[in-house]
Amino acid sequence: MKRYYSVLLLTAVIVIIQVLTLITGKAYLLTQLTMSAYYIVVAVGLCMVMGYAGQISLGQAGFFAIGGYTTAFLTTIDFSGKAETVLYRMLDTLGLLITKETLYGDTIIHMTPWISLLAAVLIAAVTAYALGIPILKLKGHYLAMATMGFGIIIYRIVLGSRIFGEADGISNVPSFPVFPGISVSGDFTSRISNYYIAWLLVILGMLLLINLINSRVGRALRSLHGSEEASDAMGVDTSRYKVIVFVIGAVFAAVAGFFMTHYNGGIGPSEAGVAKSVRYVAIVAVGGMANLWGSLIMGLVLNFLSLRGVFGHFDDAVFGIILVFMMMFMPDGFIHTDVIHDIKEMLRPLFMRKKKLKKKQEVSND
Amino acid sequence: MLKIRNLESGYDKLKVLKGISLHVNSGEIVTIIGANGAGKTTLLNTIASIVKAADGEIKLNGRDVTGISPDRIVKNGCALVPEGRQLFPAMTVRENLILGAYTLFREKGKKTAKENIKKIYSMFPILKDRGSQLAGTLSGGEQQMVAIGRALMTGPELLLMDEPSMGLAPIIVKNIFRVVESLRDQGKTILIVEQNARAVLEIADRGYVMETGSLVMEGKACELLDNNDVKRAYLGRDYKEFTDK
Amino acid sequence: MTKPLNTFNSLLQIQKLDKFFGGLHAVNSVSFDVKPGIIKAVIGPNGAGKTTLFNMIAGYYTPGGGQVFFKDVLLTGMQPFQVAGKGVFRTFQNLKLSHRLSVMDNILLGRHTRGQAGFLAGMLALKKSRREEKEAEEAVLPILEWLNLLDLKDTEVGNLSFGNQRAVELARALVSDPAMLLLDEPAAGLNMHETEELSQRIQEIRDQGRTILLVEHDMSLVMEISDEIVVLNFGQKIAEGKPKEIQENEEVIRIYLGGEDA
Amino acid sequence: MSVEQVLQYIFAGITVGSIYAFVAIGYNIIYNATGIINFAQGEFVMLGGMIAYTFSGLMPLLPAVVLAVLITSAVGSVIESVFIRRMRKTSVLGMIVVTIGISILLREAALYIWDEQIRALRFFTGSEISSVNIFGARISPQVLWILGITTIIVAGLFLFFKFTLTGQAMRACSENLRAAKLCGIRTDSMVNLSFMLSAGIGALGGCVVSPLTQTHYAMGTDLAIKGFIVAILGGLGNAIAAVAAGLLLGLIESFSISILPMAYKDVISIIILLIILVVKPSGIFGSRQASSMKDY
Amino acid sequence: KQKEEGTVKIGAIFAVTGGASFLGAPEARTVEMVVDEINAAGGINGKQIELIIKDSAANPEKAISFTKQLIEEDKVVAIIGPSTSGETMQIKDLCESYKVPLVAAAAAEAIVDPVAGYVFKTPQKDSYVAKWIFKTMQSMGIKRIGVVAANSGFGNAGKGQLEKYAPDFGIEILIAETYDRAATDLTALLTKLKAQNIDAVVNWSIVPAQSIVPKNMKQLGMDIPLFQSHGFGNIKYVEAAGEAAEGIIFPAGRLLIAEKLPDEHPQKENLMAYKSAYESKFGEDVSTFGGHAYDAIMLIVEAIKKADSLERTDIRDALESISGFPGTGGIFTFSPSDHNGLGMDSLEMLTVKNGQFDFLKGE
Ligand SMILES: Nc1ncnc2c1ncn2[C@@H]1O[C@H](COP(=O)(O)OP(=O)(O)OP(=O)(O)O)[C@@H](O)[C@H]1O
Ligand SMILES: Nc1ncnc2c1ncn2[C@@H]1O[C@H](COP(=O)(O)OP(=O)(O)OP(=O)(O)O)[C@@H](O)[C@H]1O
Ligand SMILES: [Mg+2]
Ligand SMILES: [Mg+2]
Repeated sequence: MKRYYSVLLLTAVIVIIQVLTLITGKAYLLTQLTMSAYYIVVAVGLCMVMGYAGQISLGQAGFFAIGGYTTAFLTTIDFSGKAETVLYRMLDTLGLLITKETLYGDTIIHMTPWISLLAAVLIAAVTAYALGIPILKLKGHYLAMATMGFGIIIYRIVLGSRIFGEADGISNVPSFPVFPGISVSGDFTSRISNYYIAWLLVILGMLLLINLINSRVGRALRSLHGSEEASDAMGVDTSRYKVIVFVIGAVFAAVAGFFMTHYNGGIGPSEAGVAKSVRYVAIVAVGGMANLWGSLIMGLVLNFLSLRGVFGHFDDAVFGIILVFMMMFMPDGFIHTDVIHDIKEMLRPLFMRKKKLKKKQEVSND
Repeated sequence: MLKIRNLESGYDKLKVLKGISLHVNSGEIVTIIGANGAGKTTLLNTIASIVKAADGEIKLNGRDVTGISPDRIVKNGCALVPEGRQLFPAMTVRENLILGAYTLFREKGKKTAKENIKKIYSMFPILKDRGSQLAGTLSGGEQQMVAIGRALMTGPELLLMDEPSMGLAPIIVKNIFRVVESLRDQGKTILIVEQNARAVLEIADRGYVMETGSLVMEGKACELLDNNDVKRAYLGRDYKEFTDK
Repeated sequence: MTKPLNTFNSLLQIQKLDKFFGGLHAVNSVSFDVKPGIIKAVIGPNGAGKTTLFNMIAGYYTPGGGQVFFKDVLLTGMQPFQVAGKGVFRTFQNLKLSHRLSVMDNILLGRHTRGQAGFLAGMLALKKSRREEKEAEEAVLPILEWLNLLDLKDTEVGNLSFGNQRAVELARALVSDPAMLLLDEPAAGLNMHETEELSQRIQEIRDQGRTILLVEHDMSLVMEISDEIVVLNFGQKIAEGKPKEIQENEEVIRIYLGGEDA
Repeated sequence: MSVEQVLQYIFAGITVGSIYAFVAIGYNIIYNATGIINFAQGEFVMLGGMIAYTFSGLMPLLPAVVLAVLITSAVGSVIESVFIRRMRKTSVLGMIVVTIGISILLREAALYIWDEQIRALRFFTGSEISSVNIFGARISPQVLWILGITTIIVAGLFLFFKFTLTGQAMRACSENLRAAKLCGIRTDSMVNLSFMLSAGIGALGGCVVSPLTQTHYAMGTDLAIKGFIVAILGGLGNAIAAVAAGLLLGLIESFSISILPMAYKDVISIIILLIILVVKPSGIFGSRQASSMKDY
Repeated sequence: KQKEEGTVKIGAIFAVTGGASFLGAPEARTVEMVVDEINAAGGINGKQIELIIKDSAANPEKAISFTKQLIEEDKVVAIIGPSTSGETMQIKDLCESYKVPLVAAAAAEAIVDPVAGYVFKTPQKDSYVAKWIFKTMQSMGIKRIGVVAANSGFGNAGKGQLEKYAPDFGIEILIAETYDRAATDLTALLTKLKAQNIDAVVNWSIVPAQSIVPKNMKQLGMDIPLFQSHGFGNIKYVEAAGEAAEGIIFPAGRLLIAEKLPDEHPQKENLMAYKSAYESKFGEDVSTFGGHAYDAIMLIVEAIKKADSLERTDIRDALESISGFPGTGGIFTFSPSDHNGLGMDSLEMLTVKNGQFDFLKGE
């Protein structure tokens, strides 16, 4: 049970923040908090891959893009005027089509995002699996290169294909009705519900990962990080485990991409770029590598500030500074449990000196 | 040759050496024995300046060398055969040895270094055959020989050896102890840490016993061999009992 | 702990194993059997091919020829984890531990093959997964105690001394209740006192009914505890027999043991 | 395709290929000394071009280039002693992250020093419109400069790492820093030297390619990625192989353009890379044995 | 608080850094400069302008976040930008549903087609540029051409327009290719073009390729004419291409040749004012991109003045009724069906002569 306390705390904090923003009239902050939550989902998934299983992935944005672009592409196909096609009739009888009126008075018919959610998860999982089997045999720089290569391929395909909108990306992505009456969309009126949807996703993800880490499989993964040969010798099917973790990370990213795309109503190639993948890696690294909570908190802080444009023209520069600074001075991350110990250690000389002084005084008094 | 006073050192939060004082005279073989985790490796590493000394003083040939960089320790004629061998795994045996002679090359030129390599090869003939094999693919014992050879290539006056017999066949162990003795006969000084306490005490002049970061006993090697405490804690039985019969 | 059934005439059969590294014939048509419930030692000069032999048994190297059977099942061609799944566990000459993990976690890893809970069960914290965890922890404690590691169980392994790391490795190999242990130089780096302790322990392990294949250079250990010895030289088996016989074998003395203070 | 065209594609491939090779050589030098892949390598190329451009307004080309190389070397040295030296204990992953961070910082610094405009150094010989005719195919004289300088550098490095003690000592540092110290090698200065060398070579590359490709504050990222691909393709740690791999990649790209839309050029080259990585992770020219000894 | 009531809040989203900084940086500088000038001169109807610039670095997701922030949090009356078409398309619906006037500095036609009530744009339509190029080709007797374009929103849109209108002018596109916008060497691509029997090349991109294409063409000995898009509108690019820039033909707004316009031209005064102010303030040459931002802010200011209200709907209505407003891109006349407001005559065909821009018709 103890391991869930922190999740309960997180839930409480989420609710408190929402209430506070409402009271202070700053509900608009929820927009960026919602967007950050989706990026956090990518980060914690990557944290599992990198921090726990020790496999670097510089291609995580590629999976995010797979999720986002799959749904953007599928849900922006307009079926109006295509009532004769087999696909239309099939979808229609299954009740999977949604009719919507655009801002400009046109009527469009598109398929429900539930289909594209399924597609996004499947495509991401299958891609990760097929890619993971060969490339996860690689290590270190080689693996970094291979995953980055995958990311670049996705980026290039998105950028070079007309169906994905080339450099413009895809806009006008419809909202995603999750529950009756509640849908994922960037609409002003559904801001609060979207905030909760996003963070629910984070909590769900955290629960799954925390459980995983504390299980038999989780330990095998952690030890794999230390010594693959040893894990092998203890009967861990290391190659299979690595691939599965990679798939989990990919699915997390794709789901996040899916939700973010509906929330934003569109997606552009910048979401697939190497720079984004680097950011995810950076967040995990700065969060302390094998530290889900670190990834969560750093993901929240950095994305929230960045999305609000707090760093201005220095967005990248600030990121660079944080990266370098953290890796140099706190390679175990900001939220490492030893921080408290370190602070104590730092303060100790102060007390010591006082004690010594006292002793000296006592001596001189004698 | 080597004089240590009140040495303290350790890692981050852990203090391992708690005030060590010892000395090694020129031309002596001195050994340190002690249980696992007593801090023997830490001591040798601190002398070689791989681990930074927190307090105390190390003097080499009367010169204070506390806290100077490891390369200058080597230049001052002190070389370490590290625990766990620490080779350059993706370089050939020959390259490993040549790098051992790095300072020699720099100071005395190619010729001395070449001669040294020959000496090493005659000491461990198998290395000559393996000369162009990558060091990482050698068997454990072969690697240990390279490690010793590489340290000798620096042409040290004082040789620090950390468990040189670890993982070696008995015949090689004997050979190595013989090498150690002959090195002393050539005028070198040796400080050696060994688990094979009986064997090392047989060739050593003096010995120290280390327990959890402090030296608890000091004496002539033969005295230690006869000491009951030492016998019980470190000597055990010797396999000679088996071969003798 | 349950005893493995001793119904096999020989537990492990090694048949004509070969291994080449480039031009080097590191293991040259080596065959021998290991009977269940004994300690068998493999000795030989440095570079004789002992570790290579282990690596072939445990699935790390694919043999250039020959086969290994365990309980009449062919091991050759299996991945290391599959070999472990069959109940053959090993330790390493140069320790292989997860330095950032605690002693407890490292040792629990040894129980891996005993569990079934997979990713899904783990992520959803199904009852099966939690029960297995609990069982594993309970099973590990006696072994920790036996190896005097109880106090260190939450320490990061990287901070242990070499000797303690060896103990952790042994514990890790033991907790899965293996039928067979391959120990590669377990006494390297231990002093004589500790070596004696180790020899006690290895014998106790054998007395629990496990079979042990051992590579070791410490003759006091080997001669004392092994039931049978195989000697390798330049990749070839040159002798096999009881310790007594081996000690008296002149060739072994010449190439390995060394004569009397020659 | 006519012979003339084939030749023209070959020249095009060689041109881009040698640019990639320049970056990859820089990677290899630092890799050889530290085992680190320095993702800021592309920024050294950018700095070289920018600094040389700035000075070329004040003085003839040669001293401007020399100054650019020296200043960039100094930057490399500072980066090593301020950042990298304090980091050495961490993992491959940590190093990747830090050098990416440094590359971001260098890029941003360049943006604030030189703004976002593109700049081009003067042609070393001839001008924008001169071209040399070789069997009917044409090539800019600057490409000949690039090739010449690449050749000289590669030859120099080969001799350096293979035959000089300093070169070997540098390699030793990457394999086992502690052991290198025990051999009496001043590891700090070796590592520092490697950063200076690779920054300087990167800067020189930045100068020779600038007349053709132009220099822009953000050019480093793409170069870094391509250079990384080439370094791995050739087998990490091997400068000559890097040049061969660079030319190979350049040629693959150039001929792929002749058949397929250029938009997918990177997709093709990366798929080839992935295949090579999976089939032979040590790179086309790398020794499998050596790479298995490295702890990745 | 008091001061806030007396100010006019205008938001701006530009790609000041990142891949499209060639656009965003001069745009941001221009808008800042203009706002300072207006404020120094007493503001709009006595109210000071409070300008909030956000740097999106050409990321659509940031543009979306910033748009919401500017609208809900900063409560701006209008937004200028973004710099790229992709970003603009992603926030078009957002501005429309929030009813906030957006004057974009990006080129794509889709921004104003279909017309969204609140969305305007200042750059000339790509189709005009394409048509100008083809018209000129017709007069030069060019029939078969090759098209290369950068793989950016700008390049893709341009390529689309060229492909769409070529048949109307009887011109055949034998080959059309896109390249990476950061490409550093294009000889391989141009070799592919050279193998075709073409009379001219059109390159549609922004830097750095605009200078690389002419250089590489010369290097390959291709002596056919090179046409570029209006993206070539910065003398810096001519400098970067050096001697290879001579003779490049491209359509552009009149900003680049403001000095050479006759004094009575209605745009001349504004053009010269902007140009001299910008060049003296920042020590660099103006570009047409900065001009688009200049037009955007000036149009909004004009609309606010005209509406004499800070209500977003009033400002929109005023914008839509602007007519005959001389900007740097041309003379703007908006209508409910035309939110670009510029005609074919907003462009001139230019060429490079002796390292300077000049009218093409002068030859
Ligand atoms: N790198 C390190 N970081 C932290 N603690 C360490 C490190 N290396 C060793 N220690 C600790 O320092 C103590 C002394 O270790 P050291 O290796 O010096 O012992 P030793 O006497 O050489 O033992 P052994 O015989 O096992 O080699 C041990 O408690 C060990 O856990
Ligand atoms: N991966 C490899 N590549 C090339 N040669 C190898 C490789 N592994 C081992 N060898 C060689 O094979 C021979 C046998 O090595 P092995 O490690 O099996 O010896 P060993 O009997 O375990 O010796 P030790 O007792 O010293 O550990 C040695 O000569 C070694 O150099
Ligand atoms: Mg030790
Ligand atoms: Mg061995």
